[in-house]
Amino acid sequence: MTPLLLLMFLLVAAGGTVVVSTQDPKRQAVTLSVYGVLLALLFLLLQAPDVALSQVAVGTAVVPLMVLLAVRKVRGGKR
Amino acid sequence: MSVFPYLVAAWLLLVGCFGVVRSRDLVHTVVCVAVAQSGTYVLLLSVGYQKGASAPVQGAPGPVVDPVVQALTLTDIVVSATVTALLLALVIQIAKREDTVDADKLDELRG
Amino acid sequence: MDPAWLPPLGIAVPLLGSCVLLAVARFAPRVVTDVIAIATALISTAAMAGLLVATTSNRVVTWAGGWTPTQNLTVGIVLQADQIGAGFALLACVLTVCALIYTWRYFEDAGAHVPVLILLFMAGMTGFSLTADLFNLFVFLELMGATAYALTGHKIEEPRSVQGGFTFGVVTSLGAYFMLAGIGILYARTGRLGMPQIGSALDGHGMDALVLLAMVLVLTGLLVKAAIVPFHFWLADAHAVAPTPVCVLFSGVMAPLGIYGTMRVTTTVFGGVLPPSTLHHTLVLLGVVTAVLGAVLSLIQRHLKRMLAYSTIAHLGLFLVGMATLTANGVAGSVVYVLGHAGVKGALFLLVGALLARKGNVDEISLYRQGTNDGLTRWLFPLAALALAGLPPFGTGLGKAISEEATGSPWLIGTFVLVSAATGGAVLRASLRIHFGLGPQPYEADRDTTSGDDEKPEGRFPHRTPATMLTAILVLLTGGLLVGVLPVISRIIGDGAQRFLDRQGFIEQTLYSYEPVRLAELSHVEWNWAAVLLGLLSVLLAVAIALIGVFRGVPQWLDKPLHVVHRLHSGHVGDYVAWLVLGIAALAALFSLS
Amino acid sequence: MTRQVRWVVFWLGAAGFGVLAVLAMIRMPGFGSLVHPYRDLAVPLANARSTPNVVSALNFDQRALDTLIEETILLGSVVGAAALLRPSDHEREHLATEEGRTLEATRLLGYLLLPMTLMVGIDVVVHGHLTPGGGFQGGVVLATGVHLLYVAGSYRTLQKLRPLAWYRLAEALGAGAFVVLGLLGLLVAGGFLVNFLPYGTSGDLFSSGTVVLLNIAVGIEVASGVIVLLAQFLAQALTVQEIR
Repeated sequence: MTPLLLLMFLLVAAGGTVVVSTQDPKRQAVTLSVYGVLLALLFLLLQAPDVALSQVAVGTAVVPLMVLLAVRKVRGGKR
Repeated sequence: MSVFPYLVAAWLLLVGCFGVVRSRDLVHTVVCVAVAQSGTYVLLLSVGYQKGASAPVQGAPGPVVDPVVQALTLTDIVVSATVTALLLALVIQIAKREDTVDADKLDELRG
Repeated sequence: MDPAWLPPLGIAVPLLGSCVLLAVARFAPRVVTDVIAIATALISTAAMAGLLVATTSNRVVTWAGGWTPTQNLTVGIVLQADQIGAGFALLACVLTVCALIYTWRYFEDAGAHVPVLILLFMAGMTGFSLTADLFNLFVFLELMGATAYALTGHKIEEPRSVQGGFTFGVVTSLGAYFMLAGIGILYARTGRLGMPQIGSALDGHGMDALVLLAMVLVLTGLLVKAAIVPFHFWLADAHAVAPTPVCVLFSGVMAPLGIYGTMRVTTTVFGGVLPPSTLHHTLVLLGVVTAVLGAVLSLIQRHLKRMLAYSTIAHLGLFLVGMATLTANGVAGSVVYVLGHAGVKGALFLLVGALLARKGNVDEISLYRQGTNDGLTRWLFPLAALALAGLPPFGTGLGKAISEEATGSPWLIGTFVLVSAATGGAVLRASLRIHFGLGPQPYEADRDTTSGDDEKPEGRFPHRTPATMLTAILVLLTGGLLVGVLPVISRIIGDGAQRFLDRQGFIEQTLYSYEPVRLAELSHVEWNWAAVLLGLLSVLLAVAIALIGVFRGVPQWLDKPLHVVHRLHSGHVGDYVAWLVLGIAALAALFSLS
Repeated sequence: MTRQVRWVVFWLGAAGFGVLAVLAMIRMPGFGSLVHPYRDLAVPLANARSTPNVVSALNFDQRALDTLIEETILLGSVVGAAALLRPSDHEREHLATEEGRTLEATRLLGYLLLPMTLMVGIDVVVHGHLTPGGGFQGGVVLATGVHLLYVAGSYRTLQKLRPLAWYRLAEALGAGAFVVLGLLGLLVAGGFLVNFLPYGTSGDLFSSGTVVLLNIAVGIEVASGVIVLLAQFLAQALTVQEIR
């Protein structure tokens, strides 16, 4: 395993942990988005450009956007 | 060292479950479920990796990595996004009905 | 027509039907969308009935995309139908037709959301019954899951409904992801995805920690669907809140499909590396615990739909015990039981739905003496309750008796009798109070459990039960009766059970297109005196339990232990996921110890 | 259950799972191994059908049934989310005031990016059988592109340029087209989802048989599906309000 791959795996493991331990969902949307980028980079290194493209489109754009909109609605309801 | 990627995958699955168990906010719960699922992406793609092989596209010279797991992961990603959307939709409705998204304060269903 | 066309049609027809529905929903009046939905379900039913007939002579093997293997190697996905698989697919279609008839002009629903979701759900169930590819199985599982969460939470006005849907979604999704991880590990070991391919590849390797982990993970996903302890928590929360016709599908076929998947995978994929005695002991233990816990919880409910849901958990445990005998008789008995149970339990859910539509309440205590003026339903309710306990000649009674005989152990027979009596007794108790006003006015002491008071009525029919609802109830109850009465059904299932367990034939026919050897031993799936007597014993016990419940109530000394059981079922998604993780570890421990 | 009990249950399970996972994973084939039997079957078959992107060959030809069901899951989820997020009896849609002001530069950037994103999306869809990407990835890019309007202009502009009924129709038609192509395979070539069209020359736009058509069908379905899905969430966050 190349050092670069090793580093990427470590970053992904750490990234997932950070997303889980971010308590505030609004900030979690941001960490989730960053985590999505990390995953996409790992997939590129693993020679999976198709998957990386999907991950960028879904994991860093659509899903975090939905999370943000949900947080906005949920918080708005609590006021 | 060659088991490390698989352990990362197992870690992500477990840490996602940990997050769900600890969560005090249902939106947070949904994101943790998504993190758990990302463990399966890492597992699948690691299984299909081959040292020195290139991406399975465009008649690449030499060996290519396993395209099957990539096809499976693509499906997996779609499933993840759709499940996340449905769960978030449910959370929005829970927030409207109950004025809280803290699982500890929801006790409509018990016994 | 080549029977190999039928399995893909069972999947494609509902998909096409739901696309048409979605496209026309904007312009077409309500009647048109209802007709399209029912017609689609009927066409699928016909296709699956044809498939069942075709499987009586042989397995039907279809390679999607035309990728028939050459020298047992292929890249394609295989669909394989035997009598049991085709039977489950047919059951899913028939119940869908009943659910759609029941919902005739029932939901106020502009976009035809509900019929579309129900049709997609049906496609997921038929595909799940017919596929013999492990990843494809996961995909169908997710299709069933995604549509089911949405259907569960459909009554967005009700806090319980959306909560039940959410818990259901989180727990079954996580279960499915663990299953996918297991599939990934199997792929790493064998480089295959089809069940026959993985099965024959594993035979050479033997069992080790890696295969054990893969097996436990794959089974986790399936056992969560099957609501086996400790993966059962979500079921009551989801069933209690889903729209009534959807409950019919959940209880009647979706949860039993989890058992079917468990058996399909353990026998074909792991049949060569897993000693049958290990599998037998583990599954019997899981089944008995599930059955007993489900029966106890069913007895202590006052919310009628939750009562029925816990009774489903109890029956799922019994189905698993029957299957775990790994004999043709046991499997046949379980499948007959599943079919009879689908009819009877479906009818009971719809009867509760009719109560809800008229009184706006599903609480046993609040409804005391409220149903004394009901017409036909007043008599159908206790009849269905007795059928649930195993009244001959209902299919439940026949299936229970054959399973009991197959286990051959007095302890297990006792479990079957007591558990079925308890679930039937619980429902009968409710009916005696509601429809016949027996016993003293029940008092409100129990604060541990959810009451059925705050449910919103589904549809508005205060005066009488509409004919469509009554039709669906009668069709289901008659179906449950016919399963026990028509010898042709039990004969097909008996033959199918042998083929279901014939692993060698399954692999040879799918991969090498060998003609199967005609199996000699025929299972005896029919009524005999012992079966009738055991059925009557369960019914008597059920009546006794119901009468004790009505006149005496729960004894004081049970309060404390029941309180603990209640508190375990907390409705908290974190609790359920903690149990899920513990369940994985426990499953692995059970398999490696026995 | 109290939090304490919950944690005991979880940690017991996690410890068991962890031990088993470590014991099992050391028996996995090493990372980067050379043995991939399924790949060795799939790659030559993909090349024989003029599909250089083997992942697309797997998704739309060899294991097309998986993708059909995957797209059905998407369809079901969009319908499900629409059902769950419908305005209830006590709610109505109401857009109060325009939210803040967008900077002119942002607005310009959005309008410039929009056509580019749409071009990229279409490109990714139609070349799915040749280059990385395909119907799903391109569809999501297209859907995201349309939402640049929200960044650039306003929610009102987005609403005007986003006739949701049409997207719902397009979604149903895209999903239906996949099924119909599969059924045509059954009628023409005797098998569901058979790739029954001529494979053409590798590298051409119109090659690889039905793969390119299925990619386009999925592209239409995903793009409209994701637009409808995001529209539900946007509506909830911005316009749906309880009547007090």
